Order: sequence, then structure tokens, then C-alpha cells
Amino acid sequence: MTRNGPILRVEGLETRFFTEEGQVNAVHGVDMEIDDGEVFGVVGESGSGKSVTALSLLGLLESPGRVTGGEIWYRSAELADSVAEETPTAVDGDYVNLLGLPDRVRRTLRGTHFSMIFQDPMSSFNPSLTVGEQIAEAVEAQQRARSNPRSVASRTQGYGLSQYLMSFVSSSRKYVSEESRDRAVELLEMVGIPDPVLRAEEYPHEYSGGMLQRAMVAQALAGEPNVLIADEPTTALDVTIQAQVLDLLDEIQAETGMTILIITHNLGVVARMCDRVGVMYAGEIVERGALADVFDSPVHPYTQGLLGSVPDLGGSSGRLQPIAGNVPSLLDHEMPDRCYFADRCPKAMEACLRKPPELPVDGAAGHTAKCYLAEEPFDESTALPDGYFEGGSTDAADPADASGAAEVASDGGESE
Amino acid sequence: MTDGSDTTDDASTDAEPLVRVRNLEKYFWENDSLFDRLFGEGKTAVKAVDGISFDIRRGETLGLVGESGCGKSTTGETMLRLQEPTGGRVEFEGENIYDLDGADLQAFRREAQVVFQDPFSSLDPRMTVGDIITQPLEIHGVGTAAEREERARELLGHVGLSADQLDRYPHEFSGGQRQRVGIARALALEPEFIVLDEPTSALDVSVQAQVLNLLDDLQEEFDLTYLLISHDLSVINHVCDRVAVMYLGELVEVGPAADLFAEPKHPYTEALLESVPRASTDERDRERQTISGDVPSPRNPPSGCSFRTRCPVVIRPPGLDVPRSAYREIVQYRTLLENGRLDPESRWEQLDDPDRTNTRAFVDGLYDELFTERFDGDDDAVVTESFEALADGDVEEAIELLRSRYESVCEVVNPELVDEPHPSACLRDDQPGSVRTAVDEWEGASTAVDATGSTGGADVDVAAPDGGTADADR
Amino acid sequence: MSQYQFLIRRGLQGLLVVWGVVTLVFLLRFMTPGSPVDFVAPLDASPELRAQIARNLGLDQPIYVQYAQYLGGLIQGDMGYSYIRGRPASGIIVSRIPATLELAVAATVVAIICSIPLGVLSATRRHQPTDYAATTFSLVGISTPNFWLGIMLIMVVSVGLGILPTSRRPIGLIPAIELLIFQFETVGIRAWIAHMILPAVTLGTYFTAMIVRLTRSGMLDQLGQPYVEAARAKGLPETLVTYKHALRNTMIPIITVLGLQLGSLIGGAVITEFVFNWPGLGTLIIDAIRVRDWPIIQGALIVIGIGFVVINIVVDALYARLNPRVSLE
Amino acid sequence: MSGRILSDRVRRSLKREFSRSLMAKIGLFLVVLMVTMATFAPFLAPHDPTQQGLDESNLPPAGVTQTSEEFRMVDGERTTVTVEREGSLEHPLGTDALGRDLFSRVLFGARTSLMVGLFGTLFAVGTGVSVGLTAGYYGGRTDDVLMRFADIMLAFPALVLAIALVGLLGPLTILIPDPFVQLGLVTGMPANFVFPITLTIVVGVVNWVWFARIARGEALSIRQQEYVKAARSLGASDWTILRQHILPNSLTPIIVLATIQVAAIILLESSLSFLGFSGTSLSWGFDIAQGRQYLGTSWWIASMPGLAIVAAVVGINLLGDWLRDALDPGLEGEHGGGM
Repeated sequence: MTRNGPILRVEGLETRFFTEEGQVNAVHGVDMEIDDGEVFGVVGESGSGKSVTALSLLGLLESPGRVTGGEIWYRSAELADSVAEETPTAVDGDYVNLLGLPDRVRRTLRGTHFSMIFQDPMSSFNPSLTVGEQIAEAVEAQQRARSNPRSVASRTQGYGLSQYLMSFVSSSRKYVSEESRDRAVELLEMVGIPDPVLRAEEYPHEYSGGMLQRAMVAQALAGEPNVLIADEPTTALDVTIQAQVLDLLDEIQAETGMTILIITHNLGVVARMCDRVGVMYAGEIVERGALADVFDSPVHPYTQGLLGSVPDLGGSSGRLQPIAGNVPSLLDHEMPDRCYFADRCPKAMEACLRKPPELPVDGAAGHTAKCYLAEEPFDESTALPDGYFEGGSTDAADPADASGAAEVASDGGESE
Repeated sequence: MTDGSDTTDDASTDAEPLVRVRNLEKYFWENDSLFDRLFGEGKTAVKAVDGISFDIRRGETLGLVGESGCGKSTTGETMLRLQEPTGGRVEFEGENIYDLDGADLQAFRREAQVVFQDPFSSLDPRMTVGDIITQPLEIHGVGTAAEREERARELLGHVGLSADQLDRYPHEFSGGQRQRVGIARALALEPEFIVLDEPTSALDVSVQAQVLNLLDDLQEEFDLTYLLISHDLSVINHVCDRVAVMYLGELVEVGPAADLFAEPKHPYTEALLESVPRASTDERDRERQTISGDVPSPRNPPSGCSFRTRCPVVIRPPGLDVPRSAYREIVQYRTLLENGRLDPESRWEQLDDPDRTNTRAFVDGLYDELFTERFDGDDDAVVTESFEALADGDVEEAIELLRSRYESVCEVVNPELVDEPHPSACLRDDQPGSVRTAVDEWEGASTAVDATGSTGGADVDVAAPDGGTADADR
Repeated sequence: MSQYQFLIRRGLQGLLVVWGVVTLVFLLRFMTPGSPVDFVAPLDASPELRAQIARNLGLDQPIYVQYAQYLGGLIQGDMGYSYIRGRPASGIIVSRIPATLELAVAATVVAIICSIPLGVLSATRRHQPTDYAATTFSLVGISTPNFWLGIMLIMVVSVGLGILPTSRRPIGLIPAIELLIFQFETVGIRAWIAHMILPAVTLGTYFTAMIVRLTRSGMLDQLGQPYVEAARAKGLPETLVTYKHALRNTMIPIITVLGLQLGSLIGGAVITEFVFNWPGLGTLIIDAIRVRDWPIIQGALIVIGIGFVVINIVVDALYARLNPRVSLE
Repeated sequence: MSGRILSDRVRRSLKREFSRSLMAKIGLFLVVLMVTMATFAPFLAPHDPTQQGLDESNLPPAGVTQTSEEFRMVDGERTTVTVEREGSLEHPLGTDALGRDLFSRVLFGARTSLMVGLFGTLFAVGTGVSVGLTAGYYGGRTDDVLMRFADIMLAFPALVLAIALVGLLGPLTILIPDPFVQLGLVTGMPANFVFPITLTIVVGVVNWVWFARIARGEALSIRQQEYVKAARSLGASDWTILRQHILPNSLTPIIVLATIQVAAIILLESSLSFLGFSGTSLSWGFDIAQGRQYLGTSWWIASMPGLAIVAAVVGINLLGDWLRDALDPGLEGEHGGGM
């Protein structure tokens, strides 16, 4: 692969959910650059918006969720060529802004350019179709797309309801060809499933979780995608199986040089797999950089807290250092105009009452943090007093939040 | 319920343990409806817990670790008599809890409590937090309504929630806060012993740390004894004094946490530890020995040592001269056959040979697929012969051929835990006399059968525990 | 477990239910006031004559003997003699089965053909006019008593517009087809169709409406499942996602519900027959109840019960075929 | 313990679902209308619904003029005369063949439908829920036996079983004095309400199985919930657990089903009345049966009561949908926040 800039450049991505309770800012202002052939990790706790980010990249958001802002620049000369006429505004050299493309075109990118591995293999396979059939479908979809790359809509046009109904009558009208089925078996073998011929004919419930996750990897590889997005790929698996699946991803990455985006809450998985990492909190990437920089010299107090919360396998080290309080509300009207972490932050300063921009961290290229501590050391004199955020007017509105504040207080007491 | 030759009969610890589990068994029955009975179809047992024994000492935290489906939660529930055991006994302060009834049982219920995994389903959504926390007091008729409420306020304080939240409903709380409510409920009757069933696995790491710290504080404050059930080794390592490792309904290793984590004896424990990804920057380059394969179904557990199907250091038959990695491939091939996972029919169909004359191609295809290298001598002959049997569609014959030559002592003899501070259920480790006798008997028998083909002799592996050396799997 | 074993097992289970049905039906006579003799004997019958009649009907025996006799007769296909018509009840009942069966099948076919596409469209075009039309139709459909619908149809279509016949069944399907094949005469089949339309629509409407509702909510549920998202993520055309993936899984639970709801279809058939003077089991049973013709009542109830059990076994087998997760129990 | 059947959250959700759903509003309106009609029928009815008047027979609804040819005996000879009848507000929905006021009959018919619907459902809920919860909670052989019995009950289509039972048991009724008439608040109205007791019990009997099934399912799943395990580990008795945890938490689907069953039972009642098995003549189904003979001449006699049934059942079904959507968001509704 040629090295001419990142394969994926996300700028100011904003995704919102318009729910009964109000507008939820699941993702706001996410910036990241992912290099060709690297493994990038997005790590965060539940509700940090990491999975929504992944879905936004693929354009798979369901109502009431919607991408409301930002740009996703994807480098593909071939794609840029084919869409230049239709949507010139979405093309910039070799880069295409995915958000500027019509849905019809974006759909065709799935599987061929981008693939996704989901968290729960059991619910991500259709329970009433054989695994082989489902992988063959993916193969077929990609072949149809590739056989006619110019016409981005060819795939959907080639297969409508009438063809579907005909497929019951005539086997030549079936969506999935024999070649695709054979390819599915090959893919299953490639991901280390023993006796793939027999297993291709089995249903998802006849697979173990680990085997099914391998099958999902096979399905994701069907279209030889450039970018693989793995959303919590091992969370549903036992630890010995998790190790196997991670090994598999590692091998595949080494063989194909594919770019992988791993979304996880597990810092161990990030450390095991990733070249670079972004830490998400409340819909923002609060710190990003090379793995060693972020893990060994974290700047943002949230990153520090996260790392301090993980019990270590190598000898117990006394008390854990948890982050006080709870994951914050993402409801638009409850989000304060300050650093979102300030209310849980042990080093909150007066400056933190203004939203910090993304600041470069000294001494490491590409290491940035959305925290003033990236630029200046912690200053005791401007530190906000304990309990500053308690009983604040913004928090009192919702009883759950008020109780959260109470918990912050009690935890603060404990950890002293 | 016989103690028989059980080795853990006399406790070697100075003090009487608080809880003593002996040969605890819990089977679930399948095909057991009225109709199955009418039609006389045999019910089958799923041995969720298959004869385990351990002690929990006063004031300690015992960790019970294992992967999903190993029976650790069933153990916890059976120990609290939330489920009736199939066999065995659990002594709490010297009394078998399965013999208790009436007031004695109620007394036990006061002393032993449980905290569950799921912060959503462990609290009744229709009860207020106050109702939930006072429920145990009400059941046991403790105090007046006012006193109970006062006690609930106090308990909320203990678990780090504010006392004015008594009237709230569980859904108004976050996961971590609900788990605190669950802990407060467990504390209400001032128990001696609490079973913590995955108390943090539904929580985010930062909240998990809060809850773990809280549990730690409470243990100190109230002199509690914990049984911590978890799949998360780092949590176990952080919290526990002693650890018991469970696999397919059996304990494979028990020992002090420090020893067990530093020097695991059982290959399964070792594999577990190896598999956990560490949150440190050198993780990528760490040498890992992970294990292959899946946990076998508890409906049809392997004979002998239940871990042998995945074990990287499974004991080879005496006198067999194949490298360990090749031996593993043979074992895997046999497992495929035995589980019906290798179907000669579909193989033939793939070969595009309607008359099925080209046995050679059939054999070569399988040979290449299943083995990295060809064997020589007798091994090559046996393996090829088994493929040929398969080509004829005779799976049984193929299995028998392989079994007669490659059967491991691990398939025949089920290892047990000896009575010492850090035992492991592995034939490569110290074993009770009865197990050793069984091993000797098997070896005698197998050398007799094998005498024609091989040189015979003792298994070399027992003396050389080389789990970490080059010929481990991969 | 093989398909074969499954059917045997399910059949035995069904047999047990049928036995329960028979017993219950048998006991029904003893739970109801009045003796069958009251209906059979002339009003001025002497006690001797009444006793004679009771003896003839076997009513002088103890219950368990009557029960054993009844069971024994049933096994040989003997349901006793109709009190009123003096002919074997089994013959009368069997002669009525085709009419009911044709009506029920016609209604089911109409219902399934109309409802599933409507339900799918309603779900995939949520909050669009199609959806509103479909949901309104299904709501009114399940809320309309079918006897009233039948009467309204007769009033508007037959009486008002005079296009379709009001009632009766001049010819059965099989004779009509025979006529068509052997004599190239279409009059039979045309008459059959003309007479079938209104009853089938009447009976089918409720069923259609119900399946539309089930399909719609089932599809909405399935379309929100992760595997649908995964299918989209691998680039499948929406047609395939909707029909091959989501609809398949929607149908699996619907089939079980349908099996249970066939009861309401049979119930509906009884009253539809009554409205259209359709000579099926329904009219037979209603007439028999009015005159306490016990052999007919019992026989017809048992036949309906058996029919329902058989339908449910078929439905179960279908369910097991469609749902790979059921290893046939 | 909290005696509240509906928690705050449920109440909020009900309100929200109500405010955004036009259908729920229509449903509530129809149901309130029906309940009002049934309760205050003696006040609202312009005529005694049973009062016959041969000179007022077959009058069309207000605003409708109906011309028909009738046979009359004139001077001992059959002749055909053309009769023109004009509807008036005196009889807003017209009259039947015996000259009874249809509007009044529709009002009083609502009483029958509603009473049978409510009490029939109560009977079914009581029986079904106790059987179902017991079967589900204890499981094992108890469960096996009870559910086999339920299977047998299910093998009879409800309507067929109901026809057989009511037809054979005979339509027993009890007379309930109308309080308004008794107190002298209105005059000229029937003094008693005829409550078809057999019919009510029968519709309950044929419907209890549905409640048993759903209650059993709920009990089976709630039994597995950790809060039930926690209660057992605390030493709570089975009775306490059933009362405190299992019953309250299984109420939601039972309430939804009960609502829908009221509608189903009203349909069942009207069918049985249509066949003449109810024992009361003040019923919508009965009136439809009467009107069936006059389809060619007096279309309104059969139509009006039928429209009343449809309106009532639509209303109750809409209410059921609303409850289901509000109480069980998993069934319909939008996906949640998605995070």
C-alpha cells in the first residue's frame, strides 16, 4: 500500500438520537485519523458513544439516531473516480466524504470497503439460516458489486422482490450461487473452523460462541474489505476463546494488511491488538495517540482513572483507584458547557469550566488530549473545591443525577 | 454421600472452617417430562457440579473461577440451598445444611447471603429500595417497622448511598448503585457468609473498582467470609485469599491466590492465566500459550480428565515416539471422529468421484488437512489405515484403530485433588493412592496389549512437567 | 430425534388430548340438566315407556359402563344413533365434514395470501399511508363479529346488489371437480365458487386481520434484531434482508400462534355456517344442541376436537421444520 | 410493602404513550362512551327498550325515508301497497319489527355486553392466573398435569365449547334491580336488569386457559430472576414470593391480555346472543338476529347494533394496544437510545 495519508479521517463527527426524553448527544465532535494497515482501538465505558461511532462510520444508524454533523473522509481512488460525477462535492482528490454520498452508494460500500464484526455472534447471525448460506450471501453480494463497480446501484437493482419470489421456483434464480457457497467453505477453513464442509451446513445454534465469532470474521472477510470494524469482538466470549479470536484477528491483519478499528471496553484487548488508541468519554475522544504514549503516560485524568481501575494480574497492588461517580447523562439539555469529566475529575480546575479543545501533548507525535493538563501542569491554587459540582442547578433536575452526585460525595470520602 | 477414600476428610487447618463442601453434586435432568416418563425414554443428566470438595475458612475470601457453563454459579446456589443438591453435603458451622428445616433453616438463611451479578434483575423493579432492604428484616420479624426503616438508612450509609433514597425505585439508579443496594440487602441480617456471584461483571471498570473496594471495606468492618464467583481472573487475583479453579463441573486446582497465580499447577489454570490480555504496553509482544478448542458439552463430558481434549500437555501413551504437537493433532482428529464432526459422505461428495474408487485421494486429502507433517513407520500405517476405514464409511473402525494405539492415560483415569494446601487435579501432579493405582493398572494393561508394537515403559512426561516449552500447542 | 419419531410422539400426545376431549364431552351429558329421555319420549309417555327408552339408549347402566361402551364404540367408529333422525351419528357427521373443511381451508388460504404481504408492507413502510390503512383494516377486522359481517355482506352484495347468492351450498368441491373433469361442465365449479365467496370472506376477515397484526409487530421486532443490522452491514439488498431474513424469523413464532388461533377459525366457521345456512358441522351442532341430540353433539364435538389436535400437530411439525433451533423437541 | 400496582415509571409511560397516540385517545373515548351508555342507559334512553308499538314498527333512522312494498290484507284480499316511512328524532336509530326503539335497545344492550365482558374476564383472570402462577412457580409434575389439562381445554374452539355449554346448561339469568329505577330517579324504564349468569360463567370458563398460559409463562421467567433467588436465600416462603414478587411482576401482560379478552368476550357474548343462547333479549347480538329477517326492507335493524359492537370492541382493542405499547416497550415502539 502506498503511504499517502490516512485511510480514514473523521472530522467533527456528531451523532444524535432524537428520543422521547430529548436529544441525546451520543457522539459529538469526534476526530480521528486511521492509517492504512494499522490497528486502531477505541476504548471507553458503556454509554461513551464508541459503538455509535462505529455504526455512524458504516451508515448503519437506525431511527431515531442520525449523523448530524462532521465529515468522514475515506481514501479510495477507485471510489473517488466512480462518484466524482454524481457527487463532486464529496470528492477531494483520492478522498471521498462518505457523509456526502447518497445512501444507495454507501450501501454498496458495506462488505467491499468496510466490514463489521459485531459483539454478540449469536444474535448477529440469522438463527434460521445455515452459517454457510449467510457467508455465501456476503460473498455473493460482494461479487455482484465487484462485477459492476461503475454502477454503484447494480447490486440492489439486480435483485428485487420478483427475483426473490422466482428463487423459490427456479434454482437458477437463487441469489447465492454454488461458487459463493464453495468460497464460504474456504473462508470458514481460513478462520480455523475444523471440518468446514459439514459446519457450513449447520445453523448458528449448533456453533459454540467462539466458533461463531470465527464464522463472523469469515463473513466479514468475504468481500476483502479495506477496513474492518470490530465492535467488542470478544466481549461475549470466555477468556480462553477470546485469546483464540484475538490471535485470529492478529493473523489475518498480518496476512492481509487490512486496517482494523477495534471498539472495546477492555483495556487488555487494546493493549494486545492496537497500534494507536483513542479513549472515549461522553461522546468525545478525550485522548488519543500511540498505544505506548496513552498507556504509559496518560494525560487526561479519565485515561489515568481508567487505567487505575483495572485490577492487575501481576500481583495484587492494594486498593484500586476507581473513578468516582457515574457515567454522565448524554441528554442535550443536561450536558453542561464545560469539560464533561470535570465533575468526576480529581484535578478539576477553574479552567475546566470552559470546554477544553484538543491539545497536543508534549514530546510525542500525534498524542493529543482534550484536557488543559496537556499544556500546563495541575495547579492546586486554581483547583475547584471538593463538592463544587454537588447540588448544582444542572444536576438537581433529575433524581437519578442527584443520587449520582451523592454517590460522588461518598466515594470521594472513601478514597481518601 | 459416602466419604470413602476421600482425602480431605480431616481438615489440616488449625481452625474449623466456616463452610465445608464435600462431594457436592448437582445434576440437571433433560427429557424428564411426564411424557418422557410415559414413553420410557431415558432421562439424561447434565452434571453441572460433579462432586466437588473444598473448605472456606472464617474471614477469608475464596475465589471460584471458571469459564461460562463450568458450574460455578450452580455451586454457589446449591451451597445456599437455593437448589437441592443431587448428592454430597455442605456443612455450615459444622451442620449439614441439607438436613436443616424449620427454624434451623431460617437461622442458616440469616447467616448466609448472596449478591448477584445482574444489577437489573437482582432487585424487584416494583419495590422501593427501602422495601428491598427491609425485606430480609421483615421475613425474619426483626424489629418494628420504624426500626427496620432506621436500619435500612444505616445500611444505605454503609454501602455509600445517601439515606434519603429509600423511596426510590431501582430503575432510578445506575448499575453500580443498584449493586450497592443488593449488597445492603445482603448485609441487613448481619450474616457471616456472603456468596458474591459475579458481583461486578455487569459493571464498567471504573464502577467495578468502586464496588470491589466497598466489598473489601465491608469485609473488614463486619468480619465477613466471602465466596467470590467470577470469570475474571484479575478480579479474583485482586480480591481473593484462596482460589479454586473449576472446569466442567469439577475443581481442577485449589490454592492460595499468590501461589496459584504465580505458579499454576494445572494446565487449565495456566491456560486461563495466559489467555487474559493485560492492560500494559508490552502485551503485544508477550509470549502466549493459549489453548485451542472449545469447552466440551457438559451433556457429554470427556472420559477421564475432563480437560484432556484441550490440554496442551496431555500424557502420551508409554513408548509412543511422536512429538507432542503431532500427538495433539491425532487427538483432535479422534475427537472430530468421536463427536461425529467428520463425515466421510460429505468428503466423498467433495472429491467429485461418484464411484468412490480413488481411496488414495480421499486419504491424502484428509492427511494434508489434518496433519502438518506425515508420520513415519507404524504411526503412518495406523493413521493411513484409519483414513482408509473412513473411506469405507466405517467410522467406528477408524476410531478403534486410533484408540488402540493412541489412548492416553488421561482418557481413562480421572485425576483428583489431594489434601494439601495447593493441590491440582492433574495426573502429572501428586495424586491420591487410588488414582495412582488406577494409572498403574492402566499402564500394565496397555503395555500388555501394545507389547507387540512398542517398547513399553513408563511415561516420560510425568517426570518432566514441561508445559511452557517449545512443543506446547502452537 | 427423527422427524418420524417426532410425529409419533406428538401423535401420542395428541391421542392423550383426544382422550381427554372424549371424556370431557362424555361427562358433559351428566353435567347438564334433564335426561335425554325427555327429548326422545313423547310428552305423555308412561313411566314404563320412559324406562324402556332409557334402556334402549343404554342410560340405565352405571356411568362407567356407559363410558366404556361409548369409548368402545368410538374406537370402532360408532358414535351411536341420532335420537332424532334414527341414523348412525357417525354417518351424519362425516357427511357434514367436507362443507366445513372447504370453508375453513378457503378462508385460511384467502387470509394467508392477503395478510402476510400486507403485514410486511405495513412494517417496512411504517408511518406511511400503507401502514395506516393496513393497521386500520386489521383493527376493524378483529373487532367485527363475523356473523354481523356475514349479514352485512348478504344485505349489501346479495340483497342490495344482487350479485352473489345468499346462502346454501349447492354442490361440494369434489363433485364439482368431477363434473369439470369428466363432463367438461363448469357450472358446478362456478356455482361452488359463487357460493363460497361470501362465507369465505366472512370467515377469513378476522383471520386476515389477526395475521396482519401479528406479521406487522413480528416484522418490526425482527427488523430491530442485530442479525438484520449484520445482514445490511454485509451489503445485502434490502429485499433479501426483508423477505429472506426478517420474514422467515417472523413466521416462526407466528405459526405457533396461528395453530392456537385456528380454534377461533373453527369457532368462526360454526357461526358463519349458521349465517349462510351452510350444511357443515357448525349448523349440525347448533341444531343438535337445540334438540339435545346427544350422539350428534358428542360426535361433532369430538370430531372438531380431533381436527383441532391434528391441525396443531401439523402446525408443530411445520414449526419444527422452519425453526432449526427446535430439534423436534 | 408498596401496594401500588402501577409504578411511577409505568404511569409516566402510560401518559406519554397516551399523549402521542391518537389511537389511544379514540380508544379511551369509545370506552368511556360505552361505559356511560351502559351505566346511564335509563336516563339516556328516550323509550323503554322493551316497549312494543305495532304502529311504529320498522321505522327508519332519523333523516332516512324508506319506501317499501308490503302485502296488506285489504277487504280480505292480498294486495300490494307502497308504504313510505320517514325516520324522526323520536326514534333516532329507527325501530325494529315490533316497534321497539333501537337507540334505547342499543343503550341497554351495552349493559349486557359490558357486564358479561367484565365479569366473564374477571372469572377467567381469577381462575387462569391462580392456576398459571401455581403451575409456573412450582413447575414439575404440578405444571405437567395442569398444562395437559389446559391443552385439552384448548382443543375445543372457545365458541364451540361455549355454544355447547350454554346451549346445554340452559340460559340461566338473574334479575338485578336497576338502582335508578328503584330509587325513582327515572320512570318508564325496565325495573330490572337481566344478567345472563350462565353465559358469563361459560365465557369465563372457555377463556381462562389463555390467562393460565400467560401467567405460567411469567411465573416461569420471574422465578428465574435473581430477586426471587435473593428472596429465597433470605428465607421467604413460597407464599410470600408469589404474593410479593411473582404476582406484581406478572401483572403487566395479564392486564394487557385482560383488556383484549374483554373485547373477545363481548364478541363471544354477541355471538351467543345471536344464536339465542343468552337468555336476555336486551343484547346487541339478539337484535342482529331479529334484524336478519328484514335485510331487504329494514336494513337498520341488523346494522345499528352491529355498529355498536364494532365501536365498543375497537375501543377496547385500542385501549389494549395502548396499554401494551406503554407497558411493554419491547413489543412495539421505537428502539431505545441505541447505545
